[in-house]
Amino acid sequence: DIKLAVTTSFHNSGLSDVLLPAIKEDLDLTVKLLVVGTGQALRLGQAGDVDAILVHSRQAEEAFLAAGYGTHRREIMYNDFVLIGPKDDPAGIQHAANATEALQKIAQSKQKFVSRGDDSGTHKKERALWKAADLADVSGQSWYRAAGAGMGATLNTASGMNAYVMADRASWLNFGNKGDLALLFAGDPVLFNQYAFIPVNPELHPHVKTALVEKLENWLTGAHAEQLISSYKINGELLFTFNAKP
Amino acid sequence: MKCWGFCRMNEITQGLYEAARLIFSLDSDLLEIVGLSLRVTLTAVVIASAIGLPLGAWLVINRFRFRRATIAVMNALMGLPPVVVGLLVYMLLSRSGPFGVLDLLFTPTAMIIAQVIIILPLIASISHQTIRDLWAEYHDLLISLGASRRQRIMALLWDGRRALLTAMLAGFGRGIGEVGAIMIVGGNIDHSTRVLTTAISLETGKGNFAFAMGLGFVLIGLAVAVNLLIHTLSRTERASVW
Amino acid sequence: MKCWGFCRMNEITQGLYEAARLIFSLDSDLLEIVGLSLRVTLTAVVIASAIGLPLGAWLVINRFRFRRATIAVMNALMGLPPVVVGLLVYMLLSRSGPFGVLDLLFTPTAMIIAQVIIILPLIASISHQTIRDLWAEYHDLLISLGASRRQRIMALLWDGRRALLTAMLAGFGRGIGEVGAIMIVGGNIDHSTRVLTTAISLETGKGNFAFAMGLGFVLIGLAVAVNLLIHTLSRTERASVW
Amino acid sequence: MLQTRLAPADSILPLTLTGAVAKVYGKTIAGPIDLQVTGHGTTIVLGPNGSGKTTLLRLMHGLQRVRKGSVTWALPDTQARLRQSYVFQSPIMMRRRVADSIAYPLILRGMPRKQARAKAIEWAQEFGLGAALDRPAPVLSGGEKQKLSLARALISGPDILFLDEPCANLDGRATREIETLLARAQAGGTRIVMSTHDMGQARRLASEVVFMLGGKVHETGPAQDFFNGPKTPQAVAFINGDIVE
Amino acid sequence: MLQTRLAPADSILPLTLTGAVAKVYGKTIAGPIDLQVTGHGTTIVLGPNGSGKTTLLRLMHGLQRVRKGSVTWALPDTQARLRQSYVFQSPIMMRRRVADSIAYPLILRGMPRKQARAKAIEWAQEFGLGAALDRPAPVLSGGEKQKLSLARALISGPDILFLDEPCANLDGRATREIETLLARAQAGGTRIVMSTHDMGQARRLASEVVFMLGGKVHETGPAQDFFNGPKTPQAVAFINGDIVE
Ligand SMILES: Nc1ncnc2c1ncn2[C@@H]1O[C@H](COP(=O)(O)OP(=O)(O)OP(=O)(O)O)[C@@H](O)[C@H]1O
Ligand SMILES: Nc1ncnc2c1ncn2[C@@H]1O[C@H](COP(=O)(O)OP(=O)(O)OP(=O)(O)O)[C@@H](O)[C@H]1O
Ligand SMILES: [Mg+2]
Ligand SMILES: [Mg+2]
Repeated sequence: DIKLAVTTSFHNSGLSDVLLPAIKEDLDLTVKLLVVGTGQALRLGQAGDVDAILVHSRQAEEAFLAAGYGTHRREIMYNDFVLIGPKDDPAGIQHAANATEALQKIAQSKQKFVSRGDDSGTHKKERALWKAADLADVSGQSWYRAAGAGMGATLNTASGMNAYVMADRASWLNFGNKGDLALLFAGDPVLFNQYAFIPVNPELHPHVKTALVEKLENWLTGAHAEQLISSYKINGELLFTFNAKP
Repeated sequence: MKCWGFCRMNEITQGLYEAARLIFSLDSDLLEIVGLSLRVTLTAVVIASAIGLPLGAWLVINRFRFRRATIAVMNALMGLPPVVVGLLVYMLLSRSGPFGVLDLLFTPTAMIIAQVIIILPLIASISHQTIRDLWAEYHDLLISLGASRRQRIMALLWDGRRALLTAMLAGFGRGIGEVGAIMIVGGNIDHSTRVLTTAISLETGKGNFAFAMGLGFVLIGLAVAVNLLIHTLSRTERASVW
Repeated sequence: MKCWGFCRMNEITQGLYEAARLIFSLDSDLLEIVGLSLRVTLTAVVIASAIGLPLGAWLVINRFRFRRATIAVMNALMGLPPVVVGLLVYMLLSRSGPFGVLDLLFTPTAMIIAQVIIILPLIASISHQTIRDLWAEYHDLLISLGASRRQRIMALLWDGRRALLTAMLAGFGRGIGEVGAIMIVGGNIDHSTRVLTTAISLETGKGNFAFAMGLGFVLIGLAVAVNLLIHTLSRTERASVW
Repeated sequence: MLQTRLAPADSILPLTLTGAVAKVYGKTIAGPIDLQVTGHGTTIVLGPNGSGKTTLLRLMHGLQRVRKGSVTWALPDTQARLRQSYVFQSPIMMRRRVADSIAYPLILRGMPRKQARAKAIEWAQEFGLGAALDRPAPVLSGGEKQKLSLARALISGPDILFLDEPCANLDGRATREIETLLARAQAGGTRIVMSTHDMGQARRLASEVVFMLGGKVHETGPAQDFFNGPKTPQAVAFINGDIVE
Repeated sequence: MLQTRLAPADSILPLTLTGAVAKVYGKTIAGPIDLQVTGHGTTIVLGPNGSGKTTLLRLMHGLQRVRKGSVTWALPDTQARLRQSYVFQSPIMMRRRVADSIAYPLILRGMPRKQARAKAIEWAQEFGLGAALDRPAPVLSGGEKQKLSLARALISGPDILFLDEPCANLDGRATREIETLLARAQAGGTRIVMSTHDMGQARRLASEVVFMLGGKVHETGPAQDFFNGPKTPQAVAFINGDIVE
């Protein structure tokens, strides 16, 4: 068996429940999933406590590789981020032209916005978007609430507050406590969310199971994985787009 | 830089350093978080004690049909998982819940409510045990003097006050270190409902282990300070029963 | 379907239904999770009691310079935040930590270690308090009979066994409901280190409140069952001090 | 002089025991007992160790559950409760100071704390505890504890006072003083029921004797008759300090 | 017949008190006391309530800390410890059954549990507790508790036995029986130091008297001399049951 650290958003999508049994069947390999924050996943990899990681935070991933903690980065699939908010959309982001405009509308109307606030991949993306919208200083605003929690907890908070929130599509679709929230904005290409697989460097940690990791990587980028990922739907919606290069 | 299998230990040292830095710089964010932690937990302990201590005493002096079962359930509720309590309080306080109109969700009040629920069984159980021994000693006398139920409870609580402190301190400990419930009902919102434990949890998720440890040491230091203060004030260790 | 401000209540009802469904279908996943929860916490309670009860007694019968401070610190450690304990154990057991070679991280053993650390101060503090009262009663006799330190501790633990049960049950409660530490050192790995609390936490994150509540009710039911069983076996409520 | 009785109006007496039985886990430890305590005077309960003297007193006072038969007062139980006092064989000391311990029955009966304490101090002095007022009651000497118990029992001015070997730990002088105080209480209208192993004391105080044996009332009657002409051979033997079984 | 002494070889006596003082929170409650307990016989400690009898016994036995002066045995303290016994004024009952309570000192001294229990049962019967063997000790009657304390103290065959008013709650017959047992223990070589308020008992048992007053040894000497010709007016008054201050 091997240990794989993944982020909460990936696990919340429910895709792992489809992939893991298939891996077990095809490779006779038990993958032990450690569901943690992005930062924590990287630290687990750095310490050699897991054999590989699957995260979505490009900059952090590259820093991880640059420091020599991983061997290489292999893109597997992407999904996208979406903007969620109250059904009646008081900020009116539904008809925004792009993500930048949507965020500006939220800021102008001073509607409550709940941020992950935990330095995760999603949070980093969100911060980049605010910056792109010339609103880098939102964190001081009273309507901007930094929850400092995982995706699920943040969604629960947003649902409780009836506030705007940015989430990855998979987590949103799998989320059971929607309350009065609805998906209001999606589709801007800047919202794409790339997942990548990084094996831990065996030179630093000789005990990692490099051979098994390689097997897993090949499977994840292979045909069966593509077929499973490309057909994984919730409520008729496709969650992930497979984009691994063979 | 080669890691000799002890680089984690460095993180603990680093944590101690972080703690010292935070304390000596009197970081205003830290003060805010510490203040809220103390406010929430101390309030919860006071409320839970006001209910739990008399409840514990009441269960001692009254014999009724399902007394034994009640006590077992009370003991069992010491095991209430914080996350479940958090969920329950969340549902009750949520806008679509029965108390939604009060708009208490994501406020310190909600956190206090959740902590009271978590601490209460602990305080009630331990005080029940303590008072039971005292009641065995006082039973004949208090009955003989014709003390009413209320007077019996008052006498037991007053004369057992030193021992009951342990119950309250256990409640304080459970509360100050708790994270599952207040995360859900408080939301860990920066400058509003963030307390030490939720901050530690956040930093852990970020992978900032040293900083998380630092906050942890601050929390432990805080708990030690509160305990020392209370022990000193109440002079518990001065005399054995007195 | 309009929500009348009570739809949250429905989630609680639904949770009860889920709990019933889970139990009566004897869901094999559930059994596995419940089994692991019990195994981890009971083992931790046994270990923590084996250390904490004698420690509590030892602190009662010995007078030394920093006794009062030691007791205050022990009381304070009841407030050890689980997340910090989790981190600490993680750092020690991590591959790059001093005990990395043992490869214990993300195993039930690691979870037991973390729980022992969390439960120990609670058990030691409560038993210390209980034994203190008994010692006040026995002091003269045991000194007079020339009992050695070990014999004194044994006598106090044995004759106070009924009351010490509360300490152990409090430890059990704290352990079975704990999530912060075992999440970090156990990793909440399906079919390997997933216990009830981490499962509840997971479902909560997914917003599956009904299912989370269902698991919560199972956990509470479990705690009630354990407590009732122990109370019955030990016949605590039969006689007041006996 | 100390004023004892608070409400010397109607009395809760007579006290009637009809076939009263005390059991512990199904085992009868005393009874069935038929007995009536009326009017004035002092009833002394005699009998060897384990014969049920304490159990009889506790039955009367309502501390021991009546498992068969009945124990009834002239007034309803709730009223009767506050107008009796009991001095235990092994003194029960509350974890309070001496003055507060003696004041406690008055405070229970609604007297303001300050007034109660003042009266308690007066009583403590009368009972020779003047120097120990601020001492924690549990550290008193054996005899001092007995005195505290007596003061605490008498301060509320009970209609009836039960005493279970109250002078067991007292020195000669204290015993005589207590006997004087008891005589005075009796003169003030307090009925006294007391167990003792001190035959001299029994002879000095008794107006009536109840002789217990094996959990039952073996012989009862006026003190004069009992000491001068006991009817049963066991009573004869007991008075002579002989083996009674 | 019961065999008492376990190791009647060399004795831990004499016991010497030199300027021994007992304090509580800085307040002297007894002393300075100079006294020597030697050889055979029975020392009776007399004195009014609160005069320091219990404190003196506790000082000797090592239960009360010696704050000034010294209390020394002929053998090192660790050896002396296991060869003394003490019967408390208010019996301390362990939360165990009667037989187990009496067996406990033997078990502490390393005797196998079964053998200890067998011996304890024999002793319990001798002390009139045969019917109470399986009763929890805390529910015994006052007198039964005293008997248990005595049996527990004597079963280990001590060199010296301290008794603090051991017959206070006993009936006439039990008192006489205990006195017989004490006399037998003394004949077997056990030194006895005992406080009592029963002057008759004092006269019957004493070979030596220590008369306490205000925390100090006021007068001491052979029993004969003390009872027939007390040297101080306070002792005269005490013997006559008068006020002593
Ligand atoms: N811990 C204490 N604090 C204050 N005073 C104490 C303490 N212990 C004992 N005393 C006092 O010391 C005095 C001597 O007590 P001691 O028990 O030796 O008397 P005693 O001669 O045995 O009396 P009695 O015949 O009543 O048993 C008493 O007045 C008692 O109140
Ligand atoms: N809870 C109990 N369980 C079993 N036996 C009991 C219990 N309480 C009392 N007894 C027994 O009942 C008998 C009567 O007890 P009681 O205390 O009335 O005797 P007493 O006449 O007061 O004796 P003493 O003179 O020794 O005080 C005793 O043999 C005692 O052991
Ligand atoms: Mg009695
Ligand atoms: Mg004394």
